[in-house]
Amino acid sequence: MMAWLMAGLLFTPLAWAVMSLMAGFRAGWRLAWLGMAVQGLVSVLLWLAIADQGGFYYALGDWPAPLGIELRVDGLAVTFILLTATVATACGLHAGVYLDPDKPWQRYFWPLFWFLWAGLNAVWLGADLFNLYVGLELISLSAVGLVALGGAGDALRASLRYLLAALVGSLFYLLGVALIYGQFGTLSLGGVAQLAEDHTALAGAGIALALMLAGLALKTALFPLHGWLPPAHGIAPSPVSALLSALVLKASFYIAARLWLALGETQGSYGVAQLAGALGAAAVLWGSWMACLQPRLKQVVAYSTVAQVGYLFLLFPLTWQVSDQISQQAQEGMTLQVISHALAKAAMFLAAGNLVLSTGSSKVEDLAGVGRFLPFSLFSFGLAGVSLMSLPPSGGFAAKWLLLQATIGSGQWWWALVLIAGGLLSAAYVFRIYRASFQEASGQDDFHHPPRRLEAIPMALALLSLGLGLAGEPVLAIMGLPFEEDG
Amino acid sequence: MTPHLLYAFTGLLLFVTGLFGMIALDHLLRKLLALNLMGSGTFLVLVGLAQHRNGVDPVVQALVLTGIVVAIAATALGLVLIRRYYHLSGRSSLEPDTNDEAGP
Amino acid sequence: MRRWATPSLLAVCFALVCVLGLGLWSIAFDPVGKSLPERVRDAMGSSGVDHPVTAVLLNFRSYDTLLEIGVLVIAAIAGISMARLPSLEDPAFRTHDALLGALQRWFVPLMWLVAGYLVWAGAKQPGGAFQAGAVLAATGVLMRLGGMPMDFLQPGRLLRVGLVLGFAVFLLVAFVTALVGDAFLAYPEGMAKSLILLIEVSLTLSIAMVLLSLFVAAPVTDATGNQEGGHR
Amino acid sequence: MMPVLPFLVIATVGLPLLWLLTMPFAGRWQRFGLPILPLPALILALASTSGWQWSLPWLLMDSQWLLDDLRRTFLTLTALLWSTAGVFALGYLDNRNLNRFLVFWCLTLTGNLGLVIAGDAASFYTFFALMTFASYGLVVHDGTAEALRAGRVYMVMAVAGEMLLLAGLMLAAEEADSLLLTELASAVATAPRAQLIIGLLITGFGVKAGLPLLHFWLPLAHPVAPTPASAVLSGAMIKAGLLGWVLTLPLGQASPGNWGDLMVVAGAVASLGGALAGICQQQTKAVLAYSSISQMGLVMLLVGAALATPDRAAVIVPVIALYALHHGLAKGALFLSTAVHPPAAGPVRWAYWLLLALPGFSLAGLPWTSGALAKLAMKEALASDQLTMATATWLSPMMTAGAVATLLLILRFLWLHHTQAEPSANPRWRIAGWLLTVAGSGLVFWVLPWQAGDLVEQPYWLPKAYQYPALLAPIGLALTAGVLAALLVRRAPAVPPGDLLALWPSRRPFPGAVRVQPAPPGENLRRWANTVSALSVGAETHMRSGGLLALAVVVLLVALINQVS
Amino acid sequence: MAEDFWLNPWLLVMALATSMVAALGIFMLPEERHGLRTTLNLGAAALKLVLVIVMVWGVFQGLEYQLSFTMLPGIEFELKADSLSMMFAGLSSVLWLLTTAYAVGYLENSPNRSRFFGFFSLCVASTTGIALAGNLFTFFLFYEMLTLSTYPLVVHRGTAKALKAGRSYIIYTLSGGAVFLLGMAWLYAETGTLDFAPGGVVEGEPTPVLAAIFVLLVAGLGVKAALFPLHGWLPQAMVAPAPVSALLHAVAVVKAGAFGIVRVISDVFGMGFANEAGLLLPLAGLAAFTILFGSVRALFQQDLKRRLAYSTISQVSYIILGICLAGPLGMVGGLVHLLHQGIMKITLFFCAGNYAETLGVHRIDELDGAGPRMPATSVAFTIGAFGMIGTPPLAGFITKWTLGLGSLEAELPWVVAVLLASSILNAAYFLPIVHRLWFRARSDAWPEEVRWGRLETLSWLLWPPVLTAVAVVLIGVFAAVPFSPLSWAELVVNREYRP
Repeated sequence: MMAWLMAGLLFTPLAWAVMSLMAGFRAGWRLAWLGMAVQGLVSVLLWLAIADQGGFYYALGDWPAPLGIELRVDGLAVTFILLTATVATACGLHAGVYLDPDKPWQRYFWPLFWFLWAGLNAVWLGADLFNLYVGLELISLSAVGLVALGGAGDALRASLRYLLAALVGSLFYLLGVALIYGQFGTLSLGGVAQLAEDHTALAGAGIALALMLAGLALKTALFPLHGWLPPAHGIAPSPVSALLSALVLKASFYIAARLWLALGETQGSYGVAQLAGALGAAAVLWGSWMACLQPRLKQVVAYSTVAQVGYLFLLFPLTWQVSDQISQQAQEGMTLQVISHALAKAAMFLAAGNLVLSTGSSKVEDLAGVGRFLPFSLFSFGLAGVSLMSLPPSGGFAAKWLLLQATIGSGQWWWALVLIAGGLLSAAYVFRIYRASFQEASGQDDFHHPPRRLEAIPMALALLSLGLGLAGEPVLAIMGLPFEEDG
Repeated sequence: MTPHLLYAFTGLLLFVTGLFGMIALDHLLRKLLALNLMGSGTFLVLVGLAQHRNGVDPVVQALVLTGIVVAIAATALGLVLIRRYYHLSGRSSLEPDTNDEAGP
Repeated sequence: MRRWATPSLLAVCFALVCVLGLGLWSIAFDPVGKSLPERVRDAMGSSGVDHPVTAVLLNFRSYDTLLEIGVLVIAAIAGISMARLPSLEDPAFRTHDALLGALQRWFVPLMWLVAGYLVWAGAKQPGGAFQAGAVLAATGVLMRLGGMPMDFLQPGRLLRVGLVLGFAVFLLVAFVTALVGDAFLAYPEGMAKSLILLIEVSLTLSIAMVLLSLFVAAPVTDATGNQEGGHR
Repeated sequence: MMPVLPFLVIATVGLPLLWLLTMPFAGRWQRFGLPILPLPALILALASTSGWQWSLPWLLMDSQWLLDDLRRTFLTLTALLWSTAGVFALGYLDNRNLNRFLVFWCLTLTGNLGLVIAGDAASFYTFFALMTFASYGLVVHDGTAEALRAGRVYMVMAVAGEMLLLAGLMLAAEEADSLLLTELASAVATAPRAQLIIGLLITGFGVKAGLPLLHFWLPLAHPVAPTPASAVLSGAMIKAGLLGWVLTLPLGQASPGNWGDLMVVAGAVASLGGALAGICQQQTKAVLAYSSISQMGLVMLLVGAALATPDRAAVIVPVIALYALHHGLAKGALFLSTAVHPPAAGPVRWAYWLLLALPGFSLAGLPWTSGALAKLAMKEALASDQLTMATATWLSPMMTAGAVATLLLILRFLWLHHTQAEPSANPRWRIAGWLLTVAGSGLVFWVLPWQAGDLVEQPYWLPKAYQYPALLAPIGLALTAGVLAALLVRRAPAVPPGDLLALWPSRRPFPGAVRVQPAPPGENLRRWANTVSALSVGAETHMRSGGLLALAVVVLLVALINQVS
Repeated sequence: MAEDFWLNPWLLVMALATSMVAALGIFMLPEERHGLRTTLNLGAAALKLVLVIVMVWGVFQGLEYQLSFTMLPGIEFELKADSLSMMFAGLSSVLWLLTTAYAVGYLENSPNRSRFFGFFSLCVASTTGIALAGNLFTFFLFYEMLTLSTYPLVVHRGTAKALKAGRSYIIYTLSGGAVFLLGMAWLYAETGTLDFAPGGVVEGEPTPVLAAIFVLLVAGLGVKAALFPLHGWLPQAMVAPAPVSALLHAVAVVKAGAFGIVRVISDVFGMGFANEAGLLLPLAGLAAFTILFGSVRALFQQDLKRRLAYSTISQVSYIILGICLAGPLGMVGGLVHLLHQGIMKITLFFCAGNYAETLGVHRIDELDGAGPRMPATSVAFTIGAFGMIGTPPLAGFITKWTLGLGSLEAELPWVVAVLLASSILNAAYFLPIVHRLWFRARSDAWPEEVRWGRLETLSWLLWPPVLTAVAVVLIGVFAAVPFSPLSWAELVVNREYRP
């Protein structure tokens, strides 16, 4: 059973990438339905299986680490896999209607989409440092391809910027991997962690860790390395923006977090932890502030991503040499933040796409009057905003709550202020959109009405992110499952 | 100090040189070359350091092979994008672009 | 402001070199843990090939390779998504140089041969699918520059099949082995060599196709923006 | 309790309210309810035996209504005066804002009747407030500028009074841990804050009762109100304050402080000062209003004495009631008479002036009238040998002086009326109302023999021979003074109604109409915000181009920090 | 069986769901389906009222409804109906019905009704949630939901002024929410529980940390309750349509804050603890200052609704003041004002809305002679105004009396002075209005008069204020009757204070 599930999980996206390359856009979409169904089913079954039996290592080619590549299939990984399935399916469904099927380049959307999915799965499961690098590149290149697909000057510039940043980030990471391999003689994350525990404070390992974290921070668009993100996320078609913001960013962060949890305790330091937290805090403030200044709707959402990603980096100070319970809280908070931000941001981008489609303008100020016309999309936008603002009962709130608890518990109260201020600032930009759309002064009345399905998808995602807080307990319970060390 | 280690240090130097190019140069093609320089430097460090430690190491060699393919793919994609960008906008660098991305 | 940019950048880079160098130095003289090549040597017997690099590439770490080919395919897809059909017919590429024509007639079969040898040699000596594919692609470039009509490079079905052939075969092998055997990409006992060969050959073709198509892809379509909402 | 009693009690306060509800349907017949509305109360006062209590635990905060001798007198006065004034009103009102007048009339009536039978602080205060606020509608009914000003002054002082009163009641209720007025009064005497409470209560009720310095509204409001309203204002409602004093002050108990003496002094000031100001008035009703102040001053002597001498309280309180009854009806009759035009000629004319003067002279203590009885009873009650207070010896001369002042005011009133009133025909209802009131003033005390207690010998209405000088001397004095004044003083000095209030500088007692310009918007803040926005957008652009440099710096930083720490 | 029926905890969910489902249904309905929307809305409101009445009866019998599930490790979502919850829930359900009816009339022929009524119901759902919240966390959940669902109502008109008001509203309330969250998180870290329990859950010695938490919590709630330095949003928010203002001031936002403070003081910290820690007296001082400040500011307002808004600032602090007296009687006074102020203020806002809608009158100096033109409305207004002043026998008097006695009981006689001063100020700004209504003659035409046939205004608009005005009289006159606000407040205090 498990063999089938794993095979299906790894095989489906890649196989669908191949198949849909053979088909046109419309056929690819029909194909995608099946693929998404299969992938969704597999993800759910795997999730249930893990919930039932606990995690395990899956040795590819039957070669166990450190010789071969192992996949680490634990609660956290399958949760993210399920998250990916959810968000990607939503974006795929949205894209199928949203994108213009008559443009010749759109046929390449589906292969890139599936490759992206495959790359994400590879990263969630990866436990081999080099394999993670390849997974990251798979993601980066397909994401760049998606942004550039059929694009004109601006889109190309954005995607070039994105590509360069992603590659530099990957190379930094790879250099770190090289140093790690030189230091520990193995690429398996578990093996490295084991060795690091026995040999604390290795200077070289510390530098390697710094290189890897910095590279990943660039890929995650941590302030001040976020310059590439807003153009790329703002200019891509909405379903692509949704994918990028919701999932792609999280992949590099996920690796960084795993590295930190494995090596940070022994090779990191208080200063590094605080620096990461400080940059995260700066990202929260700066991103939100910039979001308040953006004239374009999707840029607002993109900068909101910069801000939200900042929260994630609070994980670093909150897990460094604190009690297990606090570390646990911080990790849980981080996980919930990843999930809820993924759902909410996808919903937000998709809803923003609908609004843009409807008004025919990407400017915030042109939203005037749309509140009367497109209340449903606006409502989805708002619900997603609730999660970003970390208001209850959203997942964002649950995350913030756990982070707050960890903050207070570890005595680092200054992060609490950031958490609070960030929530308020995000309210500022969300309500800026609302304010614009409630404006009645505008004379514009010609709105294009998007199909119902386009409106339903962001709503579903937004509701999910909102409901996540209510279901936080079971989700966290699976993530916290004891890991079965059999690999 | 084995020759391998020398390779590794050379790689390091190459990497930073590439980084310098990435930052200092404006022309996109040069940036791409600088990127490749960084990649090569990284591969040198990877092989040099590992072989300094293990002697001949097929694992890193294989890794570098994989890395090269990835780098080629990325470079190719970058080239395609740069060509298209140049074709459509007539420009070969990313700067200045304040007016249309960040917005007023 | 601008005046200080380069010197300060240089300073930063210098500092970076120093720091990284220090790290490298400390690593070089204080390695911990066991070394991996020994394990490779131990496992060579059941790898199905004789050359350790190939064994690592296509057996021990074949998942990396699978994904790496995926990356390549992505690049190709992105490339051809920007290609314009008539560019292949661009008369600027047609050459009527007799010397070049003669060279081509000599070189092309030779390079095919070299490519085939590289694939074959990959099992024992340095070489393999990528090298062979590169040579094949170079052949293609030569032919292209020589003005040979290569209609399969039109972004049609044939091209796409060619692009993904190797990847598809690799993936299929991986999947089937997962279903009948122990794990994804775990070659059944005794079939390793033949499967690897199959993969190598098809990969060679696809890699060549990818590189060639990237070379050919001339992104000169008159794109109309996919940017949402225009510029009101 | 009689079986019909609850119905009667409910009708007392309920009938006017019920009447209000018929307003949308009754049309122009509505007004004929005016004389009828107080009748249940009158029946209650005259027919029921004293001493019943009725607990109403569901009402407000556990209410109790009751009727004792004191209240009965007040109830008689109130119901009778309101009824006759109602008759008068039938002949007085025109159709302008009639409905509004009726509404406020009914509400005020309810309050005035209800407060008499209320036995607990909450319902007492409720009715008191109802009366206070509703009578504003009567005061400003005419809508003239003077009426509005009077209304404003009235409202300000009434609200202030209500608050003082509320504070006093609240403190008292807290001390007593009960809302029953009887317990309130006894608790006040022993309370630690007794001084404060007594002060609050005296001033709180004092607003209504015309305590000096709290009286300003009276000469303003009483004249401008429609005449029947003036009558009830000056006759009945002013007594509500008095009743409040009697009910809430610890009259039977020893209480700290010299509040009794203070009351006496205040009474003296009111009595003489009111007269002085009143004589200088140019309007009949203003004169009468000051007369009311003056008269209430006399009553304050009684209250003060009762407060200072607990032993005599049981004797004095019935006298207070008697005096209230006497004054209320007489003053009501006088007020009504201001709007009764003198007949052109003939014997009717003589009868008119006789009937006009009679209540006035009654106020001054003319024998065979209620005034004589009240004066005599008062004299007995305030006999100085019975009192143990500092001002005891001054009381008797004070009373005499008060009587003189009273009659002087009446003379001034008659003089003004004589000069101002033009002979004309009167509506029949008006005549009837007036006559009924005069009759009530002259006759009712005959049939209310229970009030004077043992102070005055039977028959009450007939003074003993030795008492005549005491009664007649002030009258004579006043007449002499009046005649002298008429002869000597060519033009009386004019004091504006509301006397000291004329010194008030502003025309606007309420700041409600003051308009404040909003502060200028934070222009600097806006500019600042714009600058910051522009700067941050610029910074963002630089960050975008220098992102990789930042990366290098970050790596360096991380590595260095890692090594250092 | 019968017992089980009464005790069914799903009643809680149903009470919440009636308005929530109504909101969703209304959002789904097309704009043109006015009749169906009205039916749905009123039906839901009536159903909710019935449910609440059932629960009130159950709680009166001593039952306690409870429902909870775990949301996060250690954090429960808990709904609970105790006597205090039912107080607030009852208020909100009664006034929802009336306000909905009123809004139907008020928004006749105006756009965006679907959105309006949807959020309106959502707002009420949040209020119910706040009432029924069984712990601080659940409270916070609905508290924030309230913030969000009210915003579209405030900016409903979409004018620049409305948007500005909305912005200031959202800045204030969200900041308040954030501060509250901080306090709550700290509280949880400190005590490990967020439950409500009679007598409080905080134990041990008063510490500066606990005091800081208290300050944070109260500051967060004080924004909605419009405590003095945090009141700035309220007067601006009066640009909203009259039913919204009515709901905002009477039931939803302002009351939520006050109710929260009651909860925090009595069920989290415990009145005894808070008092011993010296936390209540400063708060009482602040509330007293707010009372006077609001009243003074109200004096200077010329816009009717603005004056009412400042009046709310003043009046709501009565509730807080009552709780801070730290005695049973004071608490009764505070709690009873929660209901009384709601009913009185909603009457006033209804009437203000009627003047605006029927006569086009917004400013106080335009009101001359409105009494004879709209007698029923003006009577209702007059009753409401006198109630606010605290004239007996109206509802406001009961409050003031109880509060006064409570403050004397707590040996804080200065509070009485504050109460009286506030009453005087109330009189000073309400009586001129009443005077204009009834005693000034109209010389010119109304700004924008609309004729609605036989009645003085549309009957949807007429009946709600009339009913609430009657209620103001009745709950004052019959304050001692069981189930009256006063009796219920006493019940609450008996159960809370002497558990």
